[in-house]
Amino acid sequence: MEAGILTIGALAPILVVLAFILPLLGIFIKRKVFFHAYAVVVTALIAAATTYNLIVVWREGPQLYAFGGWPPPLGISYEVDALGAVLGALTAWVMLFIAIYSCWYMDKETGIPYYYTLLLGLEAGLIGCIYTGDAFNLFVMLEVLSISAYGLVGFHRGRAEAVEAAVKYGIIGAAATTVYFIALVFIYGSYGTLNMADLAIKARVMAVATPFSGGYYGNIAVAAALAVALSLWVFTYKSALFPNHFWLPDAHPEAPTPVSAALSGLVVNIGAYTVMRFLYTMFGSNSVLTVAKYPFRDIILWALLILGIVSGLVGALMMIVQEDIKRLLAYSTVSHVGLVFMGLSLGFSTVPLAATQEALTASLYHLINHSVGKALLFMAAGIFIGIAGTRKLDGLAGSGRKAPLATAAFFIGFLQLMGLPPLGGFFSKFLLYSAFMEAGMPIVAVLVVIISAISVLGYAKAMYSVWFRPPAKEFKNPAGITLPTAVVLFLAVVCVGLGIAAPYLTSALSTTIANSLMGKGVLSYIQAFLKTINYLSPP
Amino acid sequence: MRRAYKYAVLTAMIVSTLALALAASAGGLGYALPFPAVRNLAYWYLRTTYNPFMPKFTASAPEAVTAIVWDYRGLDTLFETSVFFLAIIASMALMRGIEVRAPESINLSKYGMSAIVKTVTRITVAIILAASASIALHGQLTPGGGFQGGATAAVAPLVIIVIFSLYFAVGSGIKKKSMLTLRTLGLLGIGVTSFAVIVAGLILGKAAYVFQNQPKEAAPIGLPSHILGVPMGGTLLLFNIFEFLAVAAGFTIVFLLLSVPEESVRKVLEGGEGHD
Amino acid sequence: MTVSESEVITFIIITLPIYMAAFTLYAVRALKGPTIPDTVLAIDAMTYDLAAFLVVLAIFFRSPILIPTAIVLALWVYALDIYVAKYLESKEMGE
Amino acid sequence: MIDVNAFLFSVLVFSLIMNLGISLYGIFWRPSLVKKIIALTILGDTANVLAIVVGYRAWIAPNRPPIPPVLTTWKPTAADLSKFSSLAVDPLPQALVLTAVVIGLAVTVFLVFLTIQVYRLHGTTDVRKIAKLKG
Amino acid sequence: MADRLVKAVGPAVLAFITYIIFSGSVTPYDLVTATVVAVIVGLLVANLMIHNPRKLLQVQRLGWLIVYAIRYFFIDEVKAHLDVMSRIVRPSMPINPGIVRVPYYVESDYAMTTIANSITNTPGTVVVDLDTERKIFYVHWINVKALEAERTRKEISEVFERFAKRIFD
Amino acid sequence: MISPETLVFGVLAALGLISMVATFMAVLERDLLKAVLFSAVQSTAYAFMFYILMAPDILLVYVPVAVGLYPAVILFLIKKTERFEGGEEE
Repeated sequence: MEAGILTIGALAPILVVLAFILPLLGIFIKRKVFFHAYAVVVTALIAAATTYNLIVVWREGPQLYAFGGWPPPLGISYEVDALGAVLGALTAWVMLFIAIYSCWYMDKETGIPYYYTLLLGLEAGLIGCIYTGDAFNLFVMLEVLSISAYGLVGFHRGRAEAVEAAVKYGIIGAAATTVYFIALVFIYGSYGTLNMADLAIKARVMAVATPFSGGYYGNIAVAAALAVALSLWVFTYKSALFPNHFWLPDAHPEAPTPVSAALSGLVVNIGAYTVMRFLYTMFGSNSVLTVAKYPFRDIILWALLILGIVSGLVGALMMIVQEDIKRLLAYSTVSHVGLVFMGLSLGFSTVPLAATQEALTASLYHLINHSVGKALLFMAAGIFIGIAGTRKLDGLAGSGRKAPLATAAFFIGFLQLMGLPPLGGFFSKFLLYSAFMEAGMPIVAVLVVIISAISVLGYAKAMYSVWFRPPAKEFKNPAGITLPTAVVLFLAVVCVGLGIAAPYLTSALSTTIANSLMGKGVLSYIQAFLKTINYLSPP
Repeated sequence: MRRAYKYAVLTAMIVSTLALALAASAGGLGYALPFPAVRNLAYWYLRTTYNPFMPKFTASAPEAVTAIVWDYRGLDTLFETSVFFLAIIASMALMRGIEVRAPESINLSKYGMSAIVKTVTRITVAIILAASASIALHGQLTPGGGFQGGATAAVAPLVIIVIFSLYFAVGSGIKKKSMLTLRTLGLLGIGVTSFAVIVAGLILGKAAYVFQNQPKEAAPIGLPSHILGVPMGGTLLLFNIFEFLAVAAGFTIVFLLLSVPEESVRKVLEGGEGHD
Repeated sequence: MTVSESEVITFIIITLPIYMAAFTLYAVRALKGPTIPDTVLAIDAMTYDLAAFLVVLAIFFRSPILIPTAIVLALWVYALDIYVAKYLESKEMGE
Repeated sequence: MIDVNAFLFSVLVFSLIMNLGISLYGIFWRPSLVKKIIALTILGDTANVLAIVVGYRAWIAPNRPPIPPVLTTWKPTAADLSKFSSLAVDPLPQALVLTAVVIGLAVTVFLVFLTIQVYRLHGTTDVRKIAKLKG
Repeated sequence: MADRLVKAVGPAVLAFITYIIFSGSVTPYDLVTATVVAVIVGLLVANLMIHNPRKLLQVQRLGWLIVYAIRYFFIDEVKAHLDVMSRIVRPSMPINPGIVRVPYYVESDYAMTTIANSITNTPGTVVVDLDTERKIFYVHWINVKALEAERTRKEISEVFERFAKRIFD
Repeated sequence: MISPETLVFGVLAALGLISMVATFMAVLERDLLKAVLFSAVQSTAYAFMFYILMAPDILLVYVPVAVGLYPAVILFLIKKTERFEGGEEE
């Protein structure tokens, strides 16, 4: 074990530094092509680096990068386990396609350097949130992510709805992250550390003094419960779980279309990922939150399960009554986030570990399917909106006939989210269903099916409008849509691939979950931390 | 009636605060007083921030807070700066295309506040800038640092804009573009400094870390720890200088954008651009 | 002549309550108003008093490094006065 | 028996918690966006004070207060160092608060620009009126 | 540029002194950084602060400034304090407040500001407004003794003006 | 004789209560200009708390931000929008 893998540590810092330069270049360079190329090259490099990280982590187990050469609880560390590596690679690759798509979408807009700066900032925030091994650094990265997101949502400054959505999203979001800061104060006050691996040790082994951070202060069970409850409010806000979903249907559609894809496809993942980190890695099933006197963890998980179900139902039902295609897709995000949270809440102390693992696998698999599918749908919808000049489903009627290839991709995306057999969405939903059956909760399992069934109506409405309905007026033949069509077609192929490779993917993702969130995985997460401490401590 | 209601609520809150405090101090909650000793982690920070007896395990800055901010937890601070940067960029994106133009044949003395205030400000600006530079340059020795200094320095452009008017500020070189350039250079300085040691390590073929400052057992290279007989904390002094520039310029951009007259903004917005 | 420790402590014990009373009275005036200049003036008086007192307290806390904070506090309240005045007298803050 | 010091310290803590509550009320239920932003700044500040309170330490004697985490000598002996770590307050919360203050400021600045833009487009900063305008 | 360099001398000295006082120490590090900061700050604010750099080089102006400072704080200030105190303490409160016009005849802004600040800083008189075109201060006076412009000037600001002229004009 | 420790803690408690009243008034005040000034009172109380809690670094960053920049930015905002919460009635 040498200095650690540089691509893990340097990724996010280099990304923001590269974003820093853009506005300055914007003063001197007026050609838009330059900025498009810059963004695509940078995101491609990041995608390559995250893939490399994924390979290394897959082969060698969790990797830890200690910034400044300080042993972890003293300094900040990035700790990437299998789950983080998978999600990091997913984020970077989807972001690459979003950047490519932006080349087409943003070409007619002003303020391109600002746009790409914020987009790269968003990516830095996403990668940082996923890779970080420090709870306070997570707060900072959440803010990097959020401020870019607020800025991008309000980017169409002439649209009253966009600015209003951004301000609503921003004010409540800022309050939410402050609440997370308060949760961190509780955590530091009682555990005396902010490192996730260190917290994972201290939350499990009651009488322990870890290197550097020592023991406990005060009543740790109550403090942990308070901290987890407060921080879960924030994470569910970030991923728009009911009842914190109110901002999403306004904010996501009003953003520029590539950003809608990024927000719906990637930003909501962060909430789910951080909840997994908090409830499985740090305060897991054998932690202080589950001791007989304080069964807080089960209560929290039950609450998440119920909220997940409600969220799934509300999203699916609201989808049916939408008249605006981007709003429809936004509500679909609410519904799918509900499904993901249902999966990750199946970690009660009464449920067999195999079922928990299966549910978490389903959650992760569904997260991936949803990211790819939703990014594809938003981008394809952007093409149709470009043709029809409106977002209303009535106005879009028949617009898909002018772009048949994009329409094909669009259909594949819908079928993916709907959960039709050859595609990935089916397998993840089926896995979720069987996990609940295995856990002895058939009612919840049936609810998964019901949510999917309701959402079919909404999807069918959109598909019908775009292709089958006769056009209300004659559309011009679209020009220059080769690039976006290529992007959505490629993503459609990925969707199909996610379905075809389902058996392999299921086992691979199951291994991922086992290697990161289940007992063995948490142990290796902690071991990497202890090994680094030993390596870096003074003699 | 409403007023009475308001004061009743306020009184109730004060009384309940006192009652809760009474309950807590009587032992109703876990603890009511601060702990007698700092947490173990803090003990390590206090022991290692400036410690000549552990040359391979110190940040070499007597100021523990600055040492944590820029060395132990330097990554946080880099991203904190980027949050501020992104907020400014997002604001500039909202105000894109809006330039400050002084009215034709402008008589600067007609704008701004009275001549007495203006004259006093002429002197205070120099004092403010010198004091803020002192805060920033002594960041590794006494309380203060790049951000504190930069925020204090930002008073200077702010009072110039408020007292002398925006047009005077723009005329005397406080422009959006130059401030953006300064800000970017400051940030790039921070970026370069955080990678300085690792680049040196790659060249020398030695192990090093991002954000490394002083030599460590596992990574035996670092920046010098003293300058002219005074601790400079390796990278900390550089970080403070760059952060000072970046923050002062950033605030100036914010105030330049905020003080653009509303009429000229409306003219640009009604030009009919920015629609989906 | 050196000031002994107990003298410092006695001094603080006497001045602190008086000072706190002044601080509270200023706060009451600032919160009651009734006009904006009243409030601003009360905040001014409060903060300049505070700045002076911070220097005295630094002696009690045995930390001379605390003194620059007082200067910065005074500096910023000066700025606060200026822009409230500007707000009250002009149409645009930048003109 | 009630410890007076503990009582006074708890008054501080609970009034901060009350402040959190008041500012959350301001953020969620006051109609004006400007008021929401003011409440947001208060919320952030209060969280910061709480963090600093957590990092405070008890006095070692009734007339020996803690000192700031800044070492004043540049040629410390071992005794100086151990005296320093037995008197200084916790520096970590201070560093965290420094970060949080800047972040809060950045977000506030951007929200101010957004609110101005809302006023330009809607002619009001009252969320109830904006909701009515939207229909 | 050369002009700017000459102008920068004054502000630089001011910045240097401020920096050293604020730092509270004079190690070589402080002196070096203070010099660098002073040069930069001096160049930055040169045009803002100084209009006529040659005045700064005339040493007698500095001498007058010191004389004025001593006289102001030990004679005028004390006299004004005693006057106001005696008015407050006496039970009859012999005050006659009002706002009067006070003209001034100095050229530079610094001189004008010196006079205005001196008036405001002495108890009993406060400058509430000024008219730079007609060169008049509007002064709130605790005990109005006269209304005619020249007599108010004689009562309130003559001494200040004499010194301000020597120092700044 | 009261010990200095009790006195200093008493100051903290008083500051807590003052800041609470100021926050309350700031949040409920309809005149936004006054609300900003009340929040400045609260900031001053907090600044003093930071000082007593031995955080001069935070004081140095908090005072510019909360006493200086927040009121400035919000005054600019109020100048550009409206002064009274709920419309210009009073």
